[in-house]
Amino acid sequence: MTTPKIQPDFLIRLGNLDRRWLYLLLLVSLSLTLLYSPLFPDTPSAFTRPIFQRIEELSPGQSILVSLDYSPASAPEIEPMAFAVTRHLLVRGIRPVYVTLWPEGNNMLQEIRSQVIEVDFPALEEGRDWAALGFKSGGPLLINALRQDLSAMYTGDLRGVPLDSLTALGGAKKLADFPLIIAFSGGTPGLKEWILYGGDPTGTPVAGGCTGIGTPEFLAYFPVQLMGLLGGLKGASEYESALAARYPQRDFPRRAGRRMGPQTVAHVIVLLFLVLGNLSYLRRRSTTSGPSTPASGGTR
Amino acid sequence: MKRLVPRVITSAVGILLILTAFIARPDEAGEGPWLVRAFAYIDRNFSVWFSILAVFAFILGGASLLKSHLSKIMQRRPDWPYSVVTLVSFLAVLVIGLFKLGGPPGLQGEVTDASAWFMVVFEALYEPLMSTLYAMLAFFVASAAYRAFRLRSLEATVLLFAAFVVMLGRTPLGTWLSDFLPKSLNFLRIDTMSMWIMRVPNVAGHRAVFIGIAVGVAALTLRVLLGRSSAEGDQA
Amino acid sequence: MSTHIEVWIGAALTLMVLSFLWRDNPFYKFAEHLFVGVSAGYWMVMGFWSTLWPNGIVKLVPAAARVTDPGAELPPQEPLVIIPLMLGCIMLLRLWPRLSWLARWPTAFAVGTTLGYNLVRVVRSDFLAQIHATVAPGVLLASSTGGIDWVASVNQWLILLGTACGLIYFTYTRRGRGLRNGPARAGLLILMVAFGASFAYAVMGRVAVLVSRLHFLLGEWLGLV
Amino acid sequence: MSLWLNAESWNLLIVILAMMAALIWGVRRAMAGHRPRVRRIAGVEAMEEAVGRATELGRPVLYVAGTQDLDNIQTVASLGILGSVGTMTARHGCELIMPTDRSLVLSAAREVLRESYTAVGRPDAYSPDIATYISDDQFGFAARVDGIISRKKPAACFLQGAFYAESLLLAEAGAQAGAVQVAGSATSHQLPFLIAACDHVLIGEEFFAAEAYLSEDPVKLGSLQGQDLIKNAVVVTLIGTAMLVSLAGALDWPWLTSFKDGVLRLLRP
Repeated sequence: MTTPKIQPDFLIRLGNLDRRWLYLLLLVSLSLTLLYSPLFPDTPSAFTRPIFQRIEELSPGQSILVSLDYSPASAPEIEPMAFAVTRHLLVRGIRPVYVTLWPEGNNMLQEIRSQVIEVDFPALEEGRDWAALGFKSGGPLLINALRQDLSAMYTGDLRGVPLDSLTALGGAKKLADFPLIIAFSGGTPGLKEWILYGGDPTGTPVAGGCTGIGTPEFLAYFPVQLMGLLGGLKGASEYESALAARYPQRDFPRRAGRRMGPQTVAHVIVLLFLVLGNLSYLRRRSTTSGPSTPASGGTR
Repeated sequence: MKRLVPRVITSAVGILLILTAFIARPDEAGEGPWLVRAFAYIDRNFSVWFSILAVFAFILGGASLLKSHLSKIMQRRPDWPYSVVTLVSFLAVLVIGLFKLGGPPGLQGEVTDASAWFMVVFEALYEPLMSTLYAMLAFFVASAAYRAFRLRSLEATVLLFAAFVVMLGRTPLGTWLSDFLPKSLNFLRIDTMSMWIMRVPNVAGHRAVFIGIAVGVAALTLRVLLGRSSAEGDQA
Repeated sequence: MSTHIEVWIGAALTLMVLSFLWRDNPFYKFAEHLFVGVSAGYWMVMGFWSTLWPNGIVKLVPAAARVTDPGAELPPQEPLVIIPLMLGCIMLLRLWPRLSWLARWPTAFAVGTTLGYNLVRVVRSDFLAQIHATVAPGVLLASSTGGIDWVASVNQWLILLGTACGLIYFTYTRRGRGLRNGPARAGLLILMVAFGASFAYAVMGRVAVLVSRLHFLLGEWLGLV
Repeated sequence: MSLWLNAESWNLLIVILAMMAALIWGVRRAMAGHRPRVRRIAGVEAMEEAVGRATELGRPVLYVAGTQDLDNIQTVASLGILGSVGTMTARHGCELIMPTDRSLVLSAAREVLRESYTAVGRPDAYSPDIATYISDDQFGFAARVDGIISRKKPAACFLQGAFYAESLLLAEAGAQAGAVQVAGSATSHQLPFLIAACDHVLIGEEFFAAEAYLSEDPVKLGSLQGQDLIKNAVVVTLIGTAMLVSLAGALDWPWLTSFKDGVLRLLRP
């Protein structure tokens, strides 16, 4: 190699760069992209399409169970898809019945109520067109109880209206009475628990949305145990685009689509870090004698 | 006595619950032989009972929190003023929530009612703190990419390569970089490769992990039910 | 710029937490301790009102339902719910060292419940279902035109062998080294590919959260977006 | 019969019984004196070394049993590993810090630790303050533990159990504090981060085997042998059944098809 003398030092010095410079670079470039927020076009992938089609096939008036298992921390990824799917259900006249395995889920439900239902569907009535059963603790064990009997855990909805008076339930008494379960899941308990404890034992189809990090793992359940999956912000963006293509006259907001710009920038930056970090590492290894293999925790 | 009772409780509860999967379910009206009804009751209610127990655990947790921070304040240990912050915020949230302050009159309505102070606490304090901690992960992922994901070994290289291709495949950059390829070399396109990694080796890897874990769970269950694991806090 | 006090508090807390990226400092310590207090209180309140009250106390003393809703219909009493309530009280004995040995009982109940529920579900969903999903398509897949779809078949073979190698990697007891090392090594590499894919997807998720936080700072607080 | 038994889950019953039989076979074999030779699990051996190093440096060891409650099987497994780690720290006289985020785990951990410290004859060194409760909240917990790590500078961090998004928060803090880190988890989506930021990682089932490996109890080691038998059987089943399905599809012989259907029914989830 005929690299100039300064090159190895520079690469090695790059490897010792204080991590705070990396933080700063990421922060500045994301902020700049956010200020412009371009809209990226998107098309539904093979994992997203089945959910959209399944909801298109349901007949108006059917009730489906929607579980909101996320919190403000994972809301940036999950909420756009929960919003998009809720809009899809309501525009088709299907009645969502909301439950949640997370205490914060009640707050998330409030967001759906105030940002989606009250804005886009002001004519719909709680209890008749949709229902909010809300949070109960127990996680997987709650699902187990619902499998037998909804009334074992829920005496009424969040407002205290007894289950029997909720027409949105469409007479459903247990999990198997719903034609579809959709779980939006920011972690555990969540989609996995709905598959294991809800879908598998009852045979009810389960669809779901999960964070980016959960996607690869959930694909192992696709397509038999899990009929469709919205993976992270990208999945939400895909669903938004499918919804916009099918119902162009409604012109629903494209929250996930707008956030894909900063996403792309961040991916490029992380890829750059991977390459630079390894170039520096290889350079250092070739200059020091012998195969030095520092433990991963050892390099700062 | 001290050892035997908990061990018997664990084994009995565990075995009963395993059996519920194999006992018939009562019919629509909830009728059936007594054993069937008994097991249906267990299946339905032990989960509810566990969730009740979990709430007592919250109470115990709160008590432990009070105890440790109080003693820190009493003994004037380093950073004790911060313990005052924890104590005050904990007690304030508890009072606001348990007495449903600010919401509908008395104890009526939901604690998460839009007008309740509890919701104000949630939105002004809890949510920003929680989301920001989560957001810090983006920085840590970036720095891990820079300093930890190294081509140290064949395994690390494979991990890195898969991560690289899949990540590139999620951006327009991946499409753009492989646009020059002729149709016959379609399988070399970054987005095609990324999809293939997700659908084949990724699925195989996760399946092996899942099956392996299931075997581990079976073994652990047997060890604990037989009282041969220290996990129940009760080593012989 | 925002005129809401909550937004200002939120922004201040956001910056305090982010300051940890620079280094540990009093602002971070304050935010950390505040968070611990608020979150512990939050979970306790939610646990009380969403579970202990309706599923414990109201089931034991139905009249209690009227406290939160004066017009409520009284649910039937369930006397057996006294068992978990008692176990719960026993758990609190942990606070008195002399009686704390009794607190093993509720812990034992919890462990037993976990194992009992988990074993069957995990064997069903993670063991049988995964094996079934791997073998059910077979290894020679037909294409829509009638012949053998070689690409799909090879992929199916690879999934099958990959899963098998992964499992061989997870064996611990030794017998005849030579035969085992190849597949086990291949299994480890397959696992690494899977983890690499996880990492790539995780980047997306983490960034989404950070972007939303920045959106809060730049938009809701400073009004720039 | 069908009045009492759930006819739908007969195959599940057979599979579970077969698994139990294999495990019991391994255990009995080990009790009869055939101790299996177990391959080295690097992560497990690193734990003992890390505790030794912490003792020399006079710095504490930090143990986190995941961030899930006792209803997660990984937490139960982690408490088993905690038992062995407790024995090590007790023997070396090294300080142990164990923050928990669930009070059920706190209670169970205290029991486990007291047993371990008593078992090696150091009940005096045990204090309930080893294990403390932080907050049930995932990030509240992580914020506090990161604070603890950056102030107490533990020489070893053991992150063993079910982790979620907080895994990297904890592991990066440990890496920045210069601790030797051994992680173990069956939560596969967090494993890449643990692999990146920690020195050793017990992957998936290795994590469940660690307790048996650490304990050197013949019964537990025997169950490892049983586990291996099950996995070998799975490998054979995978390949055999996939071939059978393909053959049955290609040849279309009635008896072969019904045999194939029978096998698949046994494997139906």
